Amino acid sequence: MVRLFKFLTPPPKWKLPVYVTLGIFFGLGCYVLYLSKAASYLSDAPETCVNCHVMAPQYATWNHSSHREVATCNDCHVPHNNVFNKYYFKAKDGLRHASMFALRMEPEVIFILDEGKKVVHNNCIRCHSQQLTDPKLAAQVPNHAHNTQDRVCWECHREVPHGRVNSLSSVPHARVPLPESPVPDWLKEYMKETELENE
Amino acid sequence: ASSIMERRAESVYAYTPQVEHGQWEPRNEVWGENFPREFQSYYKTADTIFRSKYNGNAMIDMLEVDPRLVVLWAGYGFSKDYNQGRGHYYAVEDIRNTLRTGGPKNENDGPMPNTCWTCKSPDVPRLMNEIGVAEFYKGKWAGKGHEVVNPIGCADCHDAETMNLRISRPALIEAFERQGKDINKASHQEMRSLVCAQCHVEYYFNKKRTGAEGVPYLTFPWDKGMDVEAMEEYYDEIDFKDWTHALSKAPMLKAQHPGYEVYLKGIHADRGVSCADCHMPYKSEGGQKFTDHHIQSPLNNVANSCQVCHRQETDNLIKNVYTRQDQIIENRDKLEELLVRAHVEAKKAWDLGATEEEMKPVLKMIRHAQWRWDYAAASHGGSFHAPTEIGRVITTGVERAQEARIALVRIFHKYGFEGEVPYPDIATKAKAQEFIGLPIDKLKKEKEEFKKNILPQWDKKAKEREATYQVKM
Amino acid sequence: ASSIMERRAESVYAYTPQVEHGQWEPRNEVWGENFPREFQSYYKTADTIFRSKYNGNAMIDMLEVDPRLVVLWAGYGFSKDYNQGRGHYYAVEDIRNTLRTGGPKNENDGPMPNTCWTCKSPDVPRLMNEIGVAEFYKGKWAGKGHEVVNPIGCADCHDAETMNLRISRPALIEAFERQGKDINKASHQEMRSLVCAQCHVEYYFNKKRTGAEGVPYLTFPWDKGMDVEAMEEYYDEIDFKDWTHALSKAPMLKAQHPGYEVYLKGIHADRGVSCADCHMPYKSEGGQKFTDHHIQSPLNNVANSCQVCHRQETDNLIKNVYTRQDQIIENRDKLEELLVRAHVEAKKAWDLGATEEEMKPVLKMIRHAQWRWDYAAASHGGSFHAPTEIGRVITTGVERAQEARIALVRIFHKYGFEGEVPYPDIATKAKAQEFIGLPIDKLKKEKEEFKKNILPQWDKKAKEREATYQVKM
Ligand code: HEC
Ligand code: HEC
Ligand code: HEC
Ligand code: HEC
Ligand code: HEC
Ligand code: HEC
Ligand code: HEC
Ligand code: HEC
Ligand code: HEC
Ligand code: HEC
Ligand code: HEC
Ligand code: HEC
Ligand code: HEC
Ligand code: HEC
Ligand SMILES: [Ca+2]
Ligand SMILES: [Ca+2]
Repeated sequence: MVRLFKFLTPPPKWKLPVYVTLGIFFGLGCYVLYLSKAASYLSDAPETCVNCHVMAPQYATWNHSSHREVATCNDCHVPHNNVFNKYYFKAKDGLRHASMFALRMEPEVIFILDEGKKVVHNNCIRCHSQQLTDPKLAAQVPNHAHNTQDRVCWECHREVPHGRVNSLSSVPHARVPLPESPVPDWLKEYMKETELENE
Repeated sequence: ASSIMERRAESVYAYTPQVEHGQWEPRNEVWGENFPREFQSYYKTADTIFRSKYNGNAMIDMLEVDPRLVVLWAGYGFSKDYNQGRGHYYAVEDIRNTLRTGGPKNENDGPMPNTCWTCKSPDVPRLMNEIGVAEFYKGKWAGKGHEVVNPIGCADCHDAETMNLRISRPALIEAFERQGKDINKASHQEMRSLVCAQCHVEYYFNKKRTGAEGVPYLTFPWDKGMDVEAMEEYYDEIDFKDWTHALSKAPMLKAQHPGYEVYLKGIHADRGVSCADCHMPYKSEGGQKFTDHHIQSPLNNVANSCQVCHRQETDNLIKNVYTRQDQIIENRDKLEELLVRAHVEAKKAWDLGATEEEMKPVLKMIRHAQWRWDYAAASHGGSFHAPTEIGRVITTGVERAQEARIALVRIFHKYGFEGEVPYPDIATKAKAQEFIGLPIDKLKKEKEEFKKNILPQWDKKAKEREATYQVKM
Repeated sequence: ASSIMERRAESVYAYTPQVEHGQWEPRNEVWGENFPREFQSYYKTADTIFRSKYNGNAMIDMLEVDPRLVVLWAGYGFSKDYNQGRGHYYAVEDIRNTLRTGGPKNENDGPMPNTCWTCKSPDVPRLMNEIGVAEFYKGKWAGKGHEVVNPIGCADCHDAETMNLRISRPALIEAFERQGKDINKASHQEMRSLVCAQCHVEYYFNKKRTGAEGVPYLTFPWDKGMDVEAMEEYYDEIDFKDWTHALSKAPMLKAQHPGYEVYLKGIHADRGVSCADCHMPYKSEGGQKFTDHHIQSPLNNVANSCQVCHRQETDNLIKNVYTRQDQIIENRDKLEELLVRAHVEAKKAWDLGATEEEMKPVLKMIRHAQWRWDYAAASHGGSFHAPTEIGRVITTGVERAQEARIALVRIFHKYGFEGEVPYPDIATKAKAQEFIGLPIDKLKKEKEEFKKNILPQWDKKAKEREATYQVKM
């Protein structure tokens, strides 16, 4: 244990630069977390998801769906089988989204991943099991649950809850609580001026 | 509040099975004791009120609607009687009543083989299990009339122990095997179509099956593929014909309801939508979803059938279906007219003295043209299930029918005939049947006698047999 | 961190115009100053790399791919040269290069009227505004070559002040009016197709327009409706023909790209999907949504185009398109063959001495059959835009072509001709053009001279004119 600690401790003459660098990274890290409103990811409020404008279409469609009053994004998109799984999945997913977003790798049309599908599907079942599993039938028909649940629900319920048009541009004018611009006004002015000069 | 309590009580009500019955129980009422929702909805297939533009639950006399069919099928049973299919509830009643099965006077009499029963009843798997498959297919249709009395039902599609979907008859399994496919590997979703594909498919009676020579063995002609060309090639290669046309003498093929084959070519199949999704959608009752067993035209139930997937208005969706049907039927009707002409013109050529050799290529074209027409026409719902494919098939039929007629004009030329062969007066079913020389009154009389004398015997025997079953009703 | 900052800033970045230009500004580069994203994507229509199974951005010599076309169009310009359309960027270049426009030596020379320019350039609305519509249509194609130099672009579809979509030419507006419809009432979503419907439609040159007699006035034949039968009836009623067929002497109709008409018959139009939804999908670049102006085959951009609405894999969607195209093209090819036969057989009949009166009904059938074929063939993308309708139309064409051939055999009979007219050897474009007696080398030489002598003059004049415009480049 001590050896490990020692191994990680930088040699004396590197100490200062290393600590400074680490400090910078730590600071930057905090800044990133602050900027991207990371704290909000611990909550279940749908507004958090629209921290990125790329999530706006999903927000807007959800916001107009019958599920708005009954299910938040996380009710569907995060596993609810146990608490650990919930936050593990959130973190993993969140990191992927954030890095894709920052790297400008988001496609025009976002597709839910297979893993995510399973999560959502199980959440549909979680809420709707009353309607899906007739205990009487279940007792008599061993595969009853499987037979009613082996296709993702939205193969039939295609409009639940995001509708069928899927594109970053599908709801251009929807009222979505997007974050305010982090760029101060003077900076915007400055950017415009320099751009004109560059003409 | 009290209604909510009631509803919840319904769904948590503890289950006690009402009856325990065997795997081959043919009586739907018995299964229905355990599954009242499914049974009651199944029973609605007895309803005959709804009519859509071309289909629906009603009994529609197709020969009356379209007397050209009489001429197309001259010399074959279908020219006597043909109705647009109706609910499963009527399967046994309708095969008993149709003039096609004639008026047999005893168990060895009548025009049809026993194989005809195969797709009409859950008594069939029972009987096959008791006496063997080839033995079942053997003999005349009248031979097993007293055995097959329950209309299509639970045992046709379900395993009694698990209620899983199952294939209850050999023909489909055998066809899969010959194609090198294992039907046991079918997914649950595929099974939701394959149970229908036991019956809603093109078939023929193979009398040359090794081990069962002479027995009209129910066979699906899919060895080369399931599209119209592949099946045509299959039949050509084994030199099969269903009958010889009474006018043209062409060696004809009859296409019977290739519903599953056509469906496979459509966009819905491409997207994994199954027959049951449209014809047996879920229904909610008492807070529970169950499968609506009222199998019928989805146009009588657009809400549960189409609208879970499509958000359009009911009228719009129905219009979509009708548009496709209209687009097809216009040309299908034209093709029928051309085929009528081809048959009467071919007859004229024979009358003029044309030789076998001259006629052979012409008759082959007529055979192919009509096969393509029938593939499109017999597949009820096909104009919607796969409109682009049916459109394609009709075009190839028109091309061939006309090619035959061109060749016929050449033959006329050779034998010095100048004029045009007049189109027969077949404005009604009666006129058309008279034109092909069908003794319709005689057929009807025979049928009446059969119904008076034979049917009561069958029912009596069946009642006695069922009374010996362990589970009583 | 800075990248997150930037990206968030992007979404609120504001627009400031770079140049102010007039309503009739024909140069896309000028508009492009203000809208770099739209302009840059528009410019990608210069790309010619992508080829799909039947279409794509590449230049495809259709007469080479399918030499039967040469015979079908014998006696008409299209038999000289016909390419599958490519990007808007090439509109002017291609009309200059095609052998159809010939090699005019001066402004009053050449086979084509000035009306041909109408759908090729934003110089057209400019010029119409300057000199008037009928005046624009007047005269030979070579007459206004120096005026029309900018390829299809912004001013064809946009209002310069508001950037709203607008109809920039009269023909569509007039056609709407004659149908009693007001195009100004079109919804925004309809406009996203109607801008295309200015050009991607069937048309003819009406020389009998009151007030503009003798001028080949661009007209859409929609007064009786927009389907294949309604337009046919329209043409029949006014006794219009595009040309007389060189072999059969049939009074022919040429169908030109009835893209919009066919699209209207499809399920996508039924569901309110517009041309722009598939051919100009939205695209996001750094938080800015804009319309991708790289108009092309959507198969080169399935992700943004189809997958907005369909969740299937790219390969699956492309397969859906190809399946529909294959289902149509098989029979379209067959119909072409039948039409080639009909033309050469009709020629034979004339050669045998058949009379006008005998031939008239036959020629009408050929006219109708080929019209229906062309309606299906000229509508690029039509096999996907409305597969069920195109399938229907092809069938009616096959039926009529064959009917004509039956009548021809009767005529042969009358004039004592026994044999079959051999199918011509038209295995290549060169052979087919030789067969119809086209002096292709001469045409090519004329074109070369035109390109060497006339084109540079046009470009020079245009440059001088544009140099006088207020906004400089
Ligand atoms: C930092 C910006 C950002 C935030 C905040 C964000 N997303 Fe995303 N999300 C993205 C990007 C970028 C993609 C596309 C990634 C891809 O194509 O795989 C994406 C894809 C997805 C997907 C489809 C891919 C998958 O993982 O299945 C789902 C579902 C999703 N997001 C849900 C959410 C939910 C729920 C929230 C709120 C808890 C959220 N997102 C918050 C940027 C974000
Ligand atoms: C009622 C359940 C439910 C709720 C609530 C919900 N979603 Fe979804 N979400 C789904 C389903 C189902 C899909 C898969 C859609 C598909 O594949 O067609 C999906 C897909 C997505 C995708 C991937 C894009 C796609 O179409 O595949 C994103 C991103 C997403 N959701 C974000 C959100 C956000 C953000 C919220 C909250 C504002 C939210 N979802 C609320 C069920 C839900
Ligand atoms: C958090 C619980 C929850 C989750 C998760 C959830 N639902 Fe629901 N859903 C409800 C409730 C509660 C209602 C009743 C809403 C109402 O009456 O307006 C409902 C209504 C519905 C309805 C009927 C109304 C409509 O919009 O058509 C459908 C269908 C449905 N849900 C399907 C789904 C599907 C599919 C999923 C998964 C993609 C899903 N639900 C996920 C709670 C949930
Ligand atoms: C094969 C198609 C299909 C699939 C798959 C499917 N459903 Fe349904 N569902 C239906 C149909 C059809 C109805 C309409 C029943 C009615 O209204 O009588 C329905 C009704 C419902 C309702 C009741 C809606 C209401 O308005 O009362 C809910 C909730 C629901 N489904 C949830 C789900 C969930 C959760 C899943 C996934 C496990 C699922 N469904 C899978 C076809 C399907
Ligand atoms: C492979 C299964 C199968 C076989 C074998 C079969 N049928 Fe059918 N039968 C069907 C199906 C499926 C329908 C419904 C067709 C439809 O309307 O789409 C049907 C419908 C019928 C109908 C009602 C409609 C009508 O035509 O009046 C009668 C009667 C009938 N069959 C008689 C017969 C006779 C007689 C035979 C033997 C020659 C026979 N069936 C063999 C599957 C079969
Ligand atoms: C055992 C054979 C058999 C099976 C299995 C079968 N059918 Fe049928 N079906 C028939 C016959 C026979 C008829 C015609 C009955 C008549 O007209 O007397 C018919 C008629 C129909 C009709 C017409 C009903 C009407 O009201 O006009 C529909 C729709 C139909 N079947 C769909 C299906 C579907 C969907 C399945 C599978 C879920 C299926 N069938 C399974 C034999 C079968
Ligand atoms: C023509 C075929 C067919 C016939 C006949 C048939 N079923 Fe079904 N049945 C199905 C299909 C398909 C399903 C859906 C199975 C699935 O998706 O797992 C089903 C489902 C069921 C289920 C499961 C619960 C539910 O509602 O989804 C029960 C129980 C059932 N059927 C009982 C019956 C009974 C009782 C009868 C006779 C009265 C019968 N079935 C006749 C095809 C049939
Ligand atoms: C389980 C889902 C589902 C059901 C049920 C369903 N459809 Fe579809 N339908 C689809 C899908 C998926 C497509 C393919 C297009 C797409 O991807 O949206 C489609 C395509 C279509 C099309 C376009 C194809 C064509 O022929 O032009 C029509 C029309 C249509 N459906 C009508 C109906 C009607 C009418 C019904 C009811 C009888 C119905 N659908 C039932 C899912 C379904
Ligand atoms: C996407 C929905 C859909 C699917 C999947 C589908 N059908 Fe149909 N089916 C229809 C519609 C719509 C009609 C036309 C009904 C009408 O004209 O009234 C129809 C008609 C029929 C008919 C004639 C009904 C009548 O009223 O007589 C039969 C039989 C039939 N289908 C059987 C099948 C079989 C078997 C399968 C699977 C192999 C299947 N269908 C798959 C929608 C569907
Ligand atoms: C109503 C509008 C319109 C008129 C008038 C018009 N065109 Fe076109 N032209 C088009 C469209 C649209 C296309 C693209 C067709 C496609 O590929 O789908 C096209 C394509 C072309 C092409 C490129 C493809 C090829 O055929 O090689 C040429 C060259 C051309 N036209 C020449 C002409 C000539 C010459 C005339 C006059 C006889 C003319 N155009 C009149 C709309 C028009
Ligand atoms: C001013 C006339 C005009 C207008 C307006 C117009 N087009 Fe075109 N389009 C043409 C012509 C001409 C061509 C052929 C150019 C060539 O081949 O030289 C063409 C070619 C095309 C092509 C073939 C491109 C390729 O790569 O093969 C597509 C796709 C197309 N147009 C779609 C559209 C759509 C969608 C719209 C409306 C948003 C539209 N067009 C508006 C005249 C027009
Ligand atoms: C063939 C028709 C056509 C041509 C040519 C065309 N556009 Fe567009 N343009 C459209 C359509 C369609 C839209 C979508 C309009 C809408 O939905 O409101 C559009 C939208 C736009 C917009 C609005 C912002 C956006 O991206 O949606 C701008 C700006 C624009 N075009 C600029 C141009 C410029 C600059 C040119 C010339 C380089 C041009 N357009 C050429 C058809 C065209
Ligand atoms: C703006 C939405 C939208 C776009 C973009 C779109 N579609 Fe569709 N598509 C639909 C709708 C709506 C239907 C009708 C069926 C339904 O209701 O799902 C449909 C039906 C279809 C069908 C079934 C019809 C048939 O001919 O069998 C196919 C295949 C299809 N689309 C493929 C495509 C392809 C390939 C593209 C891209 C080139 C595309 N779609 C673009 C919305 C769209
Ligand atoms: C639902 C999507 C969709 C809509 C809506 C649509 N198209 Fe297309 N279009 C396609 C597809 C897919 C193709 C086939 C491309 C191929 O074969 O490469 C195509 C092909 C074309 C082509 C030939 C392209 C080439 O590569 O040469 C033209 C021109 C065209 N469309 C014009 C139009 C016009 C004009 C409209 C509206 C009146 C329209 N399209 C509406 C999807 C669409
Ligand atoms: Ca029926
Ligand atoms: Ca092209």
